[in-house]
Amino acid sequence: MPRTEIDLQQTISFLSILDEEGNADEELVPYLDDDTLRRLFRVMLLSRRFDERLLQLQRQGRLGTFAPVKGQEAAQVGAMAPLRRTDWFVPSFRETAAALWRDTPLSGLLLYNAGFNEGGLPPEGNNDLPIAIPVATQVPHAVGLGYSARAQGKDDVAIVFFGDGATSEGDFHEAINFSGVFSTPTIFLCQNNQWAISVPREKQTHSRTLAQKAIAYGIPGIQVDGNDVLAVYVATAEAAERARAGGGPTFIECITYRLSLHTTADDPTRYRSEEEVQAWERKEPLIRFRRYLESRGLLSEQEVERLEQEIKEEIAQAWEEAQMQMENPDPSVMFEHIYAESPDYLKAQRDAFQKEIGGG
Amino acid sequence: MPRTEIDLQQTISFLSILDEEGNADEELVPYLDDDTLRRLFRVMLLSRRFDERLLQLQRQGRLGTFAPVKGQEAAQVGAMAPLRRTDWFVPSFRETAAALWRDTPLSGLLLYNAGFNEGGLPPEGNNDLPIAIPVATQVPHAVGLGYSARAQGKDDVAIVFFGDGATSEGDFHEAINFSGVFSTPTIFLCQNNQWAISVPREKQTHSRTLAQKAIAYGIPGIQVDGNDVLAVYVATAEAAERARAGGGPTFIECITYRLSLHTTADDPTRYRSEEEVQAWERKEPLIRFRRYLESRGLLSEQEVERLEQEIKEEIAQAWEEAQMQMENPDPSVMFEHIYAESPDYLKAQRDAFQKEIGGG
Amino acid sequence: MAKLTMAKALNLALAQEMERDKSVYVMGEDVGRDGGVFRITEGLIDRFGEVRVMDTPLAESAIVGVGIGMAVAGLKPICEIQFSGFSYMGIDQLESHAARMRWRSRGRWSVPMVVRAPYGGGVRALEHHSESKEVFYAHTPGLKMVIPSGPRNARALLVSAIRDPDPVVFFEPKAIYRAFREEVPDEEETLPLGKARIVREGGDITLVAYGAMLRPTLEAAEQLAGDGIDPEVIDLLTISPMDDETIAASVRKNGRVVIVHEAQRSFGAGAEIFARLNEKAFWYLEAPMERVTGYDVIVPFFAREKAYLPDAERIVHAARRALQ
Amino acid sequence: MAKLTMAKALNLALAQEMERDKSVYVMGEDVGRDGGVFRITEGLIDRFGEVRVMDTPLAESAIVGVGIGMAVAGLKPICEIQFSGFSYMGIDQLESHAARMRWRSRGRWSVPMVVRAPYGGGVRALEHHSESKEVFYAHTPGLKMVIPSGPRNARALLVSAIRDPDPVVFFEPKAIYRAFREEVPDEEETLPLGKARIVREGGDITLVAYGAMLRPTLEAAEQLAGDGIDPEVIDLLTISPMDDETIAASVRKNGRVVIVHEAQRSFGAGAEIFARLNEKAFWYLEAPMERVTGYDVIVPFFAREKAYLPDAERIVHAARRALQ
Ligand SMILES: Cc1ncc(C[n+]2csc(CCOP(=O)(O)OP(=O)(O)O)c2C)c(N)n1
Ligand SMILES: Cc1ncc(C[n+]2csc(CCOP(=O)(O)OP(=O)(O)O)c2C)c(N)n1
Ligand SMILES: [Mg+2]
Ligand SMILES: [Mg+2]
Repeated sequence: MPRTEIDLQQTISFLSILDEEGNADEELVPYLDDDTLRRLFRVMLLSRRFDERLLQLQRQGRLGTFAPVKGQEAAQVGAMAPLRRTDWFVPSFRETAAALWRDTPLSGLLLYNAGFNEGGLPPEGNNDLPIAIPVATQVPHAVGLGYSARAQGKDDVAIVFFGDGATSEGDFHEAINFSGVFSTPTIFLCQNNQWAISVPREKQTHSRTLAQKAIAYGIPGIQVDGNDVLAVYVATAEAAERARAGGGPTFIECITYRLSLHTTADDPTRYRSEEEVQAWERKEPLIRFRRYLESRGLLSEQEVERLEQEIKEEIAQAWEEAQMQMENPDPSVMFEHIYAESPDYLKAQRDAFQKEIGGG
Repeated sequence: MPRTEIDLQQTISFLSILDEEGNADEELVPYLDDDTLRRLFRVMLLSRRFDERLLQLQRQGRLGTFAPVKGQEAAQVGAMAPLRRTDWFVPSFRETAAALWRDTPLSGLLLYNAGFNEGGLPPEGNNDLPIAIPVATQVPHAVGLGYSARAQGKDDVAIVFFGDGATSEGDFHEAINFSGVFSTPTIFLCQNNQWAISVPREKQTHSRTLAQKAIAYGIPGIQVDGNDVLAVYVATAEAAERARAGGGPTFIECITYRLSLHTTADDPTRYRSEEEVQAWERKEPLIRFRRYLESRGLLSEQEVERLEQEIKEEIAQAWEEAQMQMENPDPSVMFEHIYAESPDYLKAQRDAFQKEIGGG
Repeated sequence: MAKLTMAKALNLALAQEMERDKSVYVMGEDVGRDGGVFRITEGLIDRFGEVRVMDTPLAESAIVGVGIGMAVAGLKPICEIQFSGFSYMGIDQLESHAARMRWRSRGRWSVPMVVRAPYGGGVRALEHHSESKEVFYAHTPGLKMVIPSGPRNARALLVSAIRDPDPVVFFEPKAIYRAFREEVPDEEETLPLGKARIVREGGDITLVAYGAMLRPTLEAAEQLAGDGIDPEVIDLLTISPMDDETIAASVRKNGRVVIVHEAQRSFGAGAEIFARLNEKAFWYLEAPMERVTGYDVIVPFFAREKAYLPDAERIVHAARRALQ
Repeated sequence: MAKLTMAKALNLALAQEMERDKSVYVMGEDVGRDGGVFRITEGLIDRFGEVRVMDTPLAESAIVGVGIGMAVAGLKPICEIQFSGFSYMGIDQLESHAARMRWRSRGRWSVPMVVRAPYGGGVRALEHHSESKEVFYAHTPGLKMVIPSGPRNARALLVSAIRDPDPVVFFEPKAIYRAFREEVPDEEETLPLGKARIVREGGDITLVAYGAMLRPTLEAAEQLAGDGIDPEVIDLLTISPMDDETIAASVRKNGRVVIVHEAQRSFGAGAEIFARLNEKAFWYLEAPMERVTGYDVIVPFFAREKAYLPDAERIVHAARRALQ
């Protein structure tokens, strides 16, 4: 039937720079100084090793449930690297690598995972929000943070992390639509790791890509190889630049893969095949970036070994510190920070509690 | 920067058949028998006159707040006409014209607007849901209704009506995404009447069209001239046919205009210009369809006069009936239908209430 | 000093606070050009511009959620939910984030936000437009829940809510937006959150009410007084944190009490007041406590809404039962 | 007859009802292939297929809202919300539609749906995974709110909830999913909704609890019994509609009562039980009613969660206060 096709005036593209062997498309490689390139690798490696240690400690019963980040290091570190400390970082529950780029103390993360909310305190000077557990609910915050920055005359941006599953939630939609209307400096960084617990990406939404959801909001959208730290860096840097200049939000879909468990309470063998995981192991972000750095002469086997050692000690020391802080888990801490000033009935409850544990 | 453009494998088109003068694009005119064509016009006219009468009665203080439908008759009647009585009709609060196509008794609608929930009872035999007031919250119901039909081996479809404003709500998003994943036989009929109370379409979302939101869900989307009853008919018939055949949902954006008030509590002069309204008066759906029917010899001035008279009497009689039903608003009705069986404490409350109004 | 309706008094509070503090923002559906469907934000967009008075998309969860982000970054957003019956879409943001951000970040971030919503019945409105679910917010630690009862305290409490460092849910009894006027001082005025107010002193029985229910309660008090009974009337003003001490002191004195609210009875605020009194005034109770509330039904459409809402007659009956 | 955990007993209820009634459907996040994060729906997808066991997108409001549509069309959906702390996104659909469809259509359409959610603390989980907001649902007319306390009653109540013609919110105390086993008959068994159960008869004091709190309450009862005090223990089972008569009869007999719940204290279910007792047993009360509850704080992370949750010791203390 003859109808007029509407010109959407918008396309969605795919970006990748480093291939699985670590070969770069030189045309697309961003300029980054050597220290930054090395730090990108160091944080990715730290994240990988820290993740492994968390898993060990959890299996030993020393920590509670947590969400491993293995496989998603490039998507997180690449996205944080172009940003400033005053840019707002809005994580969900799997952003350990991103948090490490921001110098979040390992001991705090350990403490958090040991069930102490003191561990959630973001580092002084960073505009970091604490971990948000309910899926997609943190997305609107990044819109408000971005809006504030602009209203206050700052050129800071906000970046918010969420998964493929999160795109099904109402909060994702309401927030990104809001951002489009007010043109807030917000970067919507979706880590499409192919799974939302046991639900595969294809059952999460019927759209071919997640990136194309940007069209629903009339904002720029791009799909990148999320295991390619350089591609993620470029896409985020571009989005940040646009946002700082008043050009509004960007939706970035990072194609990546959750190589480990959903959380330590999960058994992925129930719903996905070993072959699938192995196929993705080959696309894994650390090896290819290491190869790239080696090819540029920025990394050697010895240096990696030294790094590994350094990281091992760093983690060990953090665990020492965390354990010390865990020694006296004064339970009356639970009455703190409910309000700026505790109301009378709450003080009374606290007093009663203390009498009770005193055996009163 | 050279990147790969992603092929979305999907386009959004615009459909219109009747122009503002009532001239039809003969290639696109659907086959409809004369009775159906006449009924389309009659229901549109009935809706217009009923709307006017409701407004009068409201202004006289006989009815409560309601949402006039003036200007949107074609979008509603055109969308309902291709559907069966067993197809599910899921309205919001402005679907008077659609309800009239389904032979909803005028007296019931009057009763509803007089503050009696008895008025909301849908006609026996129709698969009609009652009016839903909270914006977009009815959208998921149509997904469930469609899902059920398929699961039960029926080829019924569900149509859900909502406005441009509703597309900003989380429920719209979650529901349509869900529908895409399960390929439910659901028609998402958006009446883009340009305003959500005082908020213009451009401030509701930054996308160029609403129809393109379909791309976010990987489902067919189309934009139609919503003041053109034939175009709406064609788009809906096509969507229904696809849905019945197992082809899943369709998103239809009807471009129309709310010629009257948002509700009787609203004062649109605060936010929109008289010129804008006048420009849309010229695109109004009744006149152009009348011209078209006249040009096809299916309607004459005398026939319209006869129709007007008939409608007047119908409305007058309905008001008589409604008033009779309003005479004894037994307030203890409020205790009915809270549960299939009233629990003891509720029976006790009802007894206490009756004693109390008995002066106990 | 001017005689203002509650609607105008609230508008005054907003305008003065926006004037005084550049970090105060107003956001919600139709709060800009339209001035709000109840005109509470009237004129603000002309005075303070579109950046500070935001006509948002139709999305309650985002209104609250975006507001949270703004608050964390140092602004003081005042979010309007058009009717409290549409606030459930925003409740997750309130429960999961607004109420917890201070605690979760151990004081590093806070959410000095106000969520305003017209609530309650009595204006011949549509379904969902008469809701009264203050308990949802009162039951959530980290939130404050405030309900004024007249122009002057509405203005003062709203100012306090805006300046409060924590998130406040502020329900405005829509039935009295324009029902009467009161003298409202031009100069700024605040009222402490978490404090009830004794509106009428009396030594025979205590009547506790809030919001639009204060008026029928005062009416009932007059009727009782006419019969030689001397009721004390307490206006709760803040539902949470609740000023149970003021109520308990009164009940310790009077031994008899009637609680009035228009929310459904079961699991309503009345139950918590009973519970606090049980804890703080049990030995002084001379008769069962009484509650006069909405019934445990869906608020009926307006033709029958009056029968649902507590009125002076029901309150008088309950007081007489308590006095037996 | 087999000895089953509550998790298995619930699984049995689902499987048997799906077998018996083709209109019973199960839907939610990870309920299919994964069998649910607590394995309550394990094996169902293999037996009943993908049409009847739906792995849904991650969208709680849609899970409830789509379920409503399915129910209106004659199916009996059982929606799983993965944790009750994520149920707030679905609360609007429950309040605005599930609870009202029957009333709004005057009986023409109904919503025979169950919304299941693991609730409560005690499993060393993350933030939001220990919530206990049963009051939100209990305060909403048109909904029923059920909380079992062990394998056998969980199974029987779930069957009744599935067959109930009205929407039922069914909270499963996750702390006891696998904490102990009970004999559960193979043949079908139901328990009436809206009926409390006397678990232990006694003539000195009444202890009322529900969900995971029944166990520490029974423990406390044992301790008290060891000291020569004879407590009656009531398991509420249905929070709303509440069986106040069973509780009131017990309290009329004993004159002293302790209510136990893990939800935050203020505006919790305990307050409503107090209120009903005030109305139905006031003259029999010999001491203030006691409540042992969660504190009015955000449920702490797991290192401190035990201190938040009521335990036998706190219950015993409260009982002793009530007995003074
Ligand atoms: C609102 C809400 N519903 C359910 C959950 C339980 N849950 C935690 S993570 C998760 C899947 C998230 O998938 P995705 O967004 O893809 O992120 P990923 O876990 O893959 O990083 C679910 C269902 C939750 N945390 N919040
Ligand atoms: C959830 C919710 N929020 C707010 C309202 C108040 N309200 C009623 S209609 C309306 C605007 C709806 O706009 P649109 O979806 O375009 O439909 P239209 O009124 O134009 O038909 C608003 C804000 C509501 N009914 N429900
Ligand atoms: Mg994922
Ligand atoms: Mg509109």
